[in-house]
Amino acid sequence: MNGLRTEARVAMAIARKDAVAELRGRHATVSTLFFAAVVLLLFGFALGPDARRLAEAAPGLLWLAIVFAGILAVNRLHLLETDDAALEQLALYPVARRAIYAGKALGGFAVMLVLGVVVLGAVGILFAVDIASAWLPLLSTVILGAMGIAAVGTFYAGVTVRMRAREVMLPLLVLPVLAPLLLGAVRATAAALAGDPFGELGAWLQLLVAFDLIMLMAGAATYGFLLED
Amino acid sequence: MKTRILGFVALAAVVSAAIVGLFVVPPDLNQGDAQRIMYPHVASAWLAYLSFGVTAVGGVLWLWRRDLRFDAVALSGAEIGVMFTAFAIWGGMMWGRPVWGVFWQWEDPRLTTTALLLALYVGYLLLRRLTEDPERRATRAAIVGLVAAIDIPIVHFSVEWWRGLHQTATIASPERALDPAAPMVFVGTLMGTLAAFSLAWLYLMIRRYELARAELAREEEARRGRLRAVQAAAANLRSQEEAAR
Amino acid sequence: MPQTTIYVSPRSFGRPDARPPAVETTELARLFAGSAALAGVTLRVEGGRSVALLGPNGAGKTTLLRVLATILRSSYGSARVDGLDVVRDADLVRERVAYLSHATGLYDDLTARENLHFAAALLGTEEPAARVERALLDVGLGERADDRVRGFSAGMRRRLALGRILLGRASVVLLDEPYAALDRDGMGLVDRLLAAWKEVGVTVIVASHATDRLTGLLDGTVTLDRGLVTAVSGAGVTSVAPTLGGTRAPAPEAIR
Amino acid sequence: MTDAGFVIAAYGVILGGLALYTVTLWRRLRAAASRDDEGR
Repeated sequence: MNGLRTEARVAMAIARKDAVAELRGRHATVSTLFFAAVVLLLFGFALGPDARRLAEAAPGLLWLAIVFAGILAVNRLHLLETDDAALEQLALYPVARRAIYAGKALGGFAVMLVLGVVVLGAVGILFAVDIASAWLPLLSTVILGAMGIAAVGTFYAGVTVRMRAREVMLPLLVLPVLAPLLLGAVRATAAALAGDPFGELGAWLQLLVAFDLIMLMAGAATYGFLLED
Repeated sequence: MKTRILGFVALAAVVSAAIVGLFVVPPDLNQGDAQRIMYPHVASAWLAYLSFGVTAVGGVLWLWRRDLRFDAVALSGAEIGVMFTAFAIWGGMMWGRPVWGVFWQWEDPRLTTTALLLALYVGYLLLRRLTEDPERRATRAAIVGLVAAIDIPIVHFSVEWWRGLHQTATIASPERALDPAAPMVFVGTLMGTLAAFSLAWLYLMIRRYELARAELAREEEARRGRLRAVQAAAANLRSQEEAAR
Repeated sequence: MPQTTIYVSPRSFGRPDARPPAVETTELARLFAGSAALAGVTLRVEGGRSVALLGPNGAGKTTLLRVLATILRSSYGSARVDGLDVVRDADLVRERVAYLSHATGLYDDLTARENLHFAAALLGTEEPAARVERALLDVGLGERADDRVRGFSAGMRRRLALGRILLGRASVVLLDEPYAALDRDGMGLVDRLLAAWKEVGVTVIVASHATDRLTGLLDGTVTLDRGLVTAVSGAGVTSVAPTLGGTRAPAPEAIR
Repeated sequence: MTDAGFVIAAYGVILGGLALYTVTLWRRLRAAASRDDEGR
């Protein structure tokens, strides 16, 4: 059977739907981008005005801003499904549950990628960090980080979407899980910006790849349980 | 009854382990008396990991077999695991201050990992409190517990690398006491403490599980009671109608 | 308005009584935090029959439909659709069941046509483009097809949700208050759909307050009150009172 | 604080915590049992 192809088609349809809705409604990107910008600005106040210190802290600030804004973005993307009980409708379709998860995670990944790239650019400008010379490793890091946040965030948004106090519970549950991702992404970014003097960049990227794969598999295997009430 | 005997044995074992650790074992050459904290600290950390393993397995069994008793096991593991995690962190801090000069040593991967563990499983317990329906609660908790358990080794590796790849001076950690060169008395005391704490853990797990079962049974009884009441009222109505006819 | 086209499930052919019961529940119960939404419903609806589900608010109509649609698990008891268990064979049941809920499950930022195209992609509809156009005409939204759903009235949303059902090949259609929010034309549309489904042997269960409207259109009625079946009438539907003192099939082991 | 102080703090909190949890567990169990009796 070409079951896997069907699943890929379903996932693409869901992701495309999210993308179209996002392009028209801009529920997830605009507000969260603004939020990330404010976070960066406040970090500048908290650590500045010494430019050297800010540049040193830039990788950490970059990823904290991305993670905080990312949780909001993924949550917004899931709220799209609760506005009119669309998640319930989604659960009714005769398609593999993991395809639904893959579709939502893919949509989240697209949003996270936009967010990551823009925040990276903002960090480059605000904290006087030379991102142009190391653009390839930086972009790889952002892609892997975005994927991990989307994988974990989508999954936990599914856990909390029908819960009381979900605004608190979502970050509370997601942030500790994302700790390895934050660690790996910050280290990879720092290594990339420094020109990778210790040759550790590859190891950190591998850690991110492993994290992404494991979390995607865990999400795909269990998301179906969350769809049934 | 057997559980009660286990309780007494565990109590005796923990008290003797504490006496041995505090007064019998000689102080470490380098670290002096502070080293004594290592015994309950390491034992607590070990049992915390065991508890969270139990939580993950219980959750998977619930998803698979749909028997709420497995969820009760998972809950017991999480609650007791959080307690032992807190002990491990506390012990680590009390041990770090005299040895390192600071309560919190970021360079120590175990301490930071354990702190994240605490955050993960406090979240797990909160999630349980915020979901009323027993089946929904069990499902959500099972999934969160499973992902948390999967996350633990990744957290551990990343934190190890975080330190290791950054080429900082290696510092003393509790595990260093277990070098092959370490005197056997230290190893023996640690193993003894571990055994004693494990007995206490087993006793507490059994009691916590009994409590969870009792709560489960009460919930179930209430649910069935409600059903019976509705059904009886309907049957009553039906027989009245038939009598009238 | 054009003639409505129903794409028949191969499973809905044949004499009604020669097929397995379309819906069969045994001591079905579902409890929410404070109350019993279903308190032991044993119900059998024959294949190809259309049945009205009546009863006051809170009688358990929606809960019953949601369990049959596989999106809610029962606390006790079991349910089968076309002989397939709604929990164990949920995947297969989803291919056979179409469910119209109170909420329409549409995406506000997509147009009517895009919403249907999305549904067609997930339903695996063959020749989706033609079927979507057909469904849009069938439910009378041909002229508003390129408008975003955000601007739609409740009635138009319901029409669109009905159109979504036409994209599938369900052998059992579950409708929760299909007449709600519809104007006279819309109600006529539902009537026509009910007749068409009946014509081709699709089993339909309609939860509704519009009792008068449904008489003549449907084969039988089931009345629910406080989670229990209080009366059945007409053809194609039977029910048994629950065994007192709980349920025969105990949860949770049995509802894997 | 001396080393001994930290040792006492560590042992005290851990052993005390174990004892406290055990006692709380007993009380919760007893409460659950008595509620059951009322129910019947």
